[in-house]
Amino acid sequence: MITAILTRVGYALVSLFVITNYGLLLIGSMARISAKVQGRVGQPVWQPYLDIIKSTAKRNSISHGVMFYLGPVFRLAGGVGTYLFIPAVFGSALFRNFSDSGDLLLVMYFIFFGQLGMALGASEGGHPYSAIGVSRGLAQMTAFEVPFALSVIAVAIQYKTLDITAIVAAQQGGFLHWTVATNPVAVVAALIAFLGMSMHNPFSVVIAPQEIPIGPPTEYQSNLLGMLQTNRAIFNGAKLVLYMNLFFGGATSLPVMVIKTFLIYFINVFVGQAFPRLRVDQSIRFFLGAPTVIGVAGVIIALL
Amino acid sequence: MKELITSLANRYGVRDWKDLKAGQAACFVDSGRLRDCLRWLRDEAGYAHLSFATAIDQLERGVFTLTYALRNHERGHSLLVHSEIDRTRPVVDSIHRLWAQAWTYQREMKEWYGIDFPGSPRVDEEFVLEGWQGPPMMRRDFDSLAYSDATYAERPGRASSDPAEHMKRELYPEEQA
Amino acid sequence: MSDKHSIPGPLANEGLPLAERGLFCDAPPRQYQRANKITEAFWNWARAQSLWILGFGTGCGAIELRPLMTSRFDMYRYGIQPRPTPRQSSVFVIGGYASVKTLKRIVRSYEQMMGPKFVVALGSCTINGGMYWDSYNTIKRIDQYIPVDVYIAGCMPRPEALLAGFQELKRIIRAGRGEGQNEYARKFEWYKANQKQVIKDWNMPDYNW
Amino acid sequence: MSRAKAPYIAPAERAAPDLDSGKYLVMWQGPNHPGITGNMSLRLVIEGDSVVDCETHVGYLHRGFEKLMERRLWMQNFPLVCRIAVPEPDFNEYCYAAALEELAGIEVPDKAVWLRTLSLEMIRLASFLMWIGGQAGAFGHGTIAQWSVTMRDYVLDLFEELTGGRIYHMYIIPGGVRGDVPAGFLRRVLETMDTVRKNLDDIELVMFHNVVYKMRAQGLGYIPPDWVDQYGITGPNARAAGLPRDLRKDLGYLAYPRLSFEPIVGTVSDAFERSRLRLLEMYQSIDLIRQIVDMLPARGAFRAKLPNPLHWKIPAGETYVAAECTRGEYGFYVVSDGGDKPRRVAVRGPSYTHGVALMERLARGVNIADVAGLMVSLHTYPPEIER
Repeated sequence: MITAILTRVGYALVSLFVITNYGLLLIGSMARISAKVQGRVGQPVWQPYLDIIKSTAKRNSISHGVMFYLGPVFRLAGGVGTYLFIPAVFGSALFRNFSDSGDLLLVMYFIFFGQLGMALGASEGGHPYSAIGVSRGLAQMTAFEVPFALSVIAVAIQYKTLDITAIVAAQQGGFLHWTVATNPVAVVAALIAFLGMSMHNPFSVVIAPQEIPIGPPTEYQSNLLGMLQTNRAIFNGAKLVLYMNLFFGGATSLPVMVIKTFLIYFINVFVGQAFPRLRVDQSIRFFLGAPTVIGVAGVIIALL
Repeated sequence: MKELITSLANRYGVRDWKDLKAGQAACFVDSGRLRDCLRWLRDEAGYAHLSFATAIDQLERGVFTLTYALRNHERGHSLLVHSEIDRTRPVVDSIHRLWAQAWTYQREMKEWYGIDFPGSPRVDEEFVLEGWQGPPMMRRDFDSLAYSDATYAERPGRASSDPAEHMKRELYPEEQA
Repeated sequence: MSDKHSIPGPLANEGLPLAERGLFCDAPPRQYQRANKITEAFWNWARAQSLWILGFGTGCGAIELRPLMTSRFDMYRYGIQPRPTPRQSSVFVIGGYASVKTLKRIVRSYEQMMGPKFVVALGSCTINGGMYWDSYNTIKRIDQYIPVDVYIAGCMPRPEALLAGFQELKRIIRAGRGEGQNEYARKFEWYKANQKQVIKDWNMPDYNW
Repeated sequence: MSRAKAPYIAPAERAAPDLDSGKYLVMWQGPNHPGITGNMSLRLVIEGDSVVDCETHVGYLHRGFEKLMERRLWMQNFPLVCRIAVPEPDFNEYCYAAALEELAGIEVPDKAVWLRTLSLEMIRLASFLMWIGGQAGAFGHGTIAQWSVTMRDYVLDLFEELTGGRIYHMYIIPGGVRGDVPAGFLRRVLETMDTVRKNLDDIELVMFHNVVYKMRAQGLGYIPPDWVDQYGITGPNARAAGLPRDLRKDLGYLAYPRLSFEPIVGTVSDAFERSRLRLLEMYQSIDLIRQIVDMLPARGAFRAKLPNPLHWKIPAGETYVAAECTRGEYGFYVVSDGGDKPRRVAVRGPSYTHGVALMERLARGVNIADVAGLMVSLHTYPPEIER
């Protein structure tokens, strides 16, 4: 029993380590791809590692109270929690994490948990930009949650389960079994929500440097910033894996996962480079408009 | 143009009309009638655009010369309206109600020359300086170099030779003799 | 401040109104010990490879930062990128002459940056006043007010010169000589006196953490 | 867009918010802020997400040019003037040189006139290219900024070849220009213009047909036509409101009367229209540069003989020389008392009116996210506000 538990924990840690590195490299390579669009060479792929080491190596840091510390901790907990309850690779003992306990609802809870924790911590920073960023972030989050939740409901109805492993299992056996083939409408809604979730343009007003530099993390520095950067990698990885599992048939091996998540993330970068950003009221109006309608259509299709 | 000169002279005692170049003229008006004159120029004569307003310190004569540059876009003509005020009692009528940007020029003149424009918005606020304690620095009796030398630390080793002297030495040696 | 070491006498914060003095920290900066040799070398390497510039265009030198950031010169290649908040940036680029009004913000932003922090000063006017040697509103040498690691001469320095300057800064950091923060703490009173001599209306805390 | 059809007119009176009521937040935008042009700051009083009151604070770049110029010889001022407006130094040089020539009665050779026109048009293009990057960047579109600033760099390369300097050219000196065109320079100008033009087509496609950009910029910062005289608005900001005021046409200075172009006029002066107009002006600049290259005289003197600058005394007099820079009317008012130093040099920068009085008015009622975009859409450069 003990050995089994320890093995599971060990596997999960390995899996977490892999996804962290993958996330960091993904961020690095996407920065490089954006640079290519802009006609630049771009930063080295390993630049995110250097940034994190640099942030951690800062000699002093300031605090604004206990909540200020807890913000990044909550954020990291949200990212790790999201990842740990999703099977990264279907059918792999090493990368299944704790997916057999917990379901889609728990994962969704973790996605939003991090945001809320960050909101509490950042508001404690006392900087007006942080507070404005937080309020914008939460407002935008509630907005993109609607199409995302609708598409998740559609998936749940379609496969009649909330268990992610079961959802992945139901999509096995070729491209035509993937949700993207069986219910493309719901996937479209989910992908639009994904743009908002990953805060790329045009939904990047929360962290927009030109307007409120740079939103919630304005006051975060040193090791706290390092923690946020690490979480960004994990959280990105977790969201990508979740999307892959729900809509793109999951992955049966690590290379397949890498390819699929890379392509999903690429949509973000592709859109992000081609658009300016919307104001927060505009993005809320956007999410509650067409994507919500598409999401509802997805649910209806799933019901039929 | 003739009518304009005569009506300005008759109405506001405008004198010293001088054509500076094609499309530009200068004239002089007493400071007491300045605002009315500018209003008339704006409303009746078509000089609706205020290019800038500034002051010139005539230290030797003890006056400030105010200059308001107006432009008539229809006629393609600009007019520099001058006025003089006493250097010891520099107070002029504010024109912030005539042009919506005029208060910034007045604020600048207040800070740079110490000319007061009663009623002009935020005229007593600092404009470009902060914590300035010296006299208004655009007055000609304020010595910028002396202030700078007294206030700001200098890097040793900088030879501050006067460029004019340097040029004289290097470029025009024949004039040394 | 989060450190628990002994702190020299509290600052007076005389520029602040009495009611606001309690809102600000009265601890002066302190010097930081270096880690052991190998760790410090590794950290310095990482610090040199990830230079985050504070996005504060203090003077006309800022105009050459735009080409530097964009695709012609692309400083991201060297791990240099702009950062909008002083809390997260490690390099302060003084873009040329500093008027007294800007110097106040420079001091404040510099003190808010987390150490180790480095200062790159551009242009002749930061070195000795340059073109504005007789101006009543610009300081003549920036290193009287904050410690400077690298000067880049020129009016204005070209982007290539900036890149060379950043490479020099990297060498300095890797060699462990980028100790501006400790320098500032060590000579804090001297710097403060210089600053207060120039900034006549000192209405901010003596040390902005 | 409903906002474009019934534009929002900012209230004339300043609100007097009760800051102690807890309803408002005072927020400084700048000077340490990436969303501000140059080094200046806005003190915003915000309620919720919209600006109730805005105060522009300038002076961070004040070097006291006008004082320094009174301390220097006429000729010594020449390297100083170009530093007044950093992205567009040539207009300072031209206005100063032209004022001196007028006062001293110096004839400028024809070739110098053409070269001056070339240099002014090229810097207009460069400055607009930098601006469009800033405008796109203020709305979060970094890609455009990356492209356009690079294009500006290619134009700066031309300047480097012509004048030896990238940013400060010190090319237009009193009496003419400092040097002739290098061999093969005109061919390279045309090649660069082709490159820039191609890139502008891309920018137009990505930026001006972009629905998000339209959503952000349309209806933002509307300037009614009757404000133009009231606020002293000039340049593209005024032309976008429908007034065909272009000093290149109106004053007919340099070689502009011999070039064929028409002022570009818009309809509704909001941020979108202004940016579209500036894009068209960039095309116009490219066209003008091509015309100039065609008509540039091959031979001739490029500089008139000047008196010894050490003893150069300019007869007493005054003049106001204006030119149409990218932002509007740029002028030098030069007064001489007959000595070897100016009595007074006053610089009229268009940003002065746009960036302070107009900005404060337009910012009222604007969403805080739009303040940066609004600021950029007025095209202000702080160094020429405070000098």
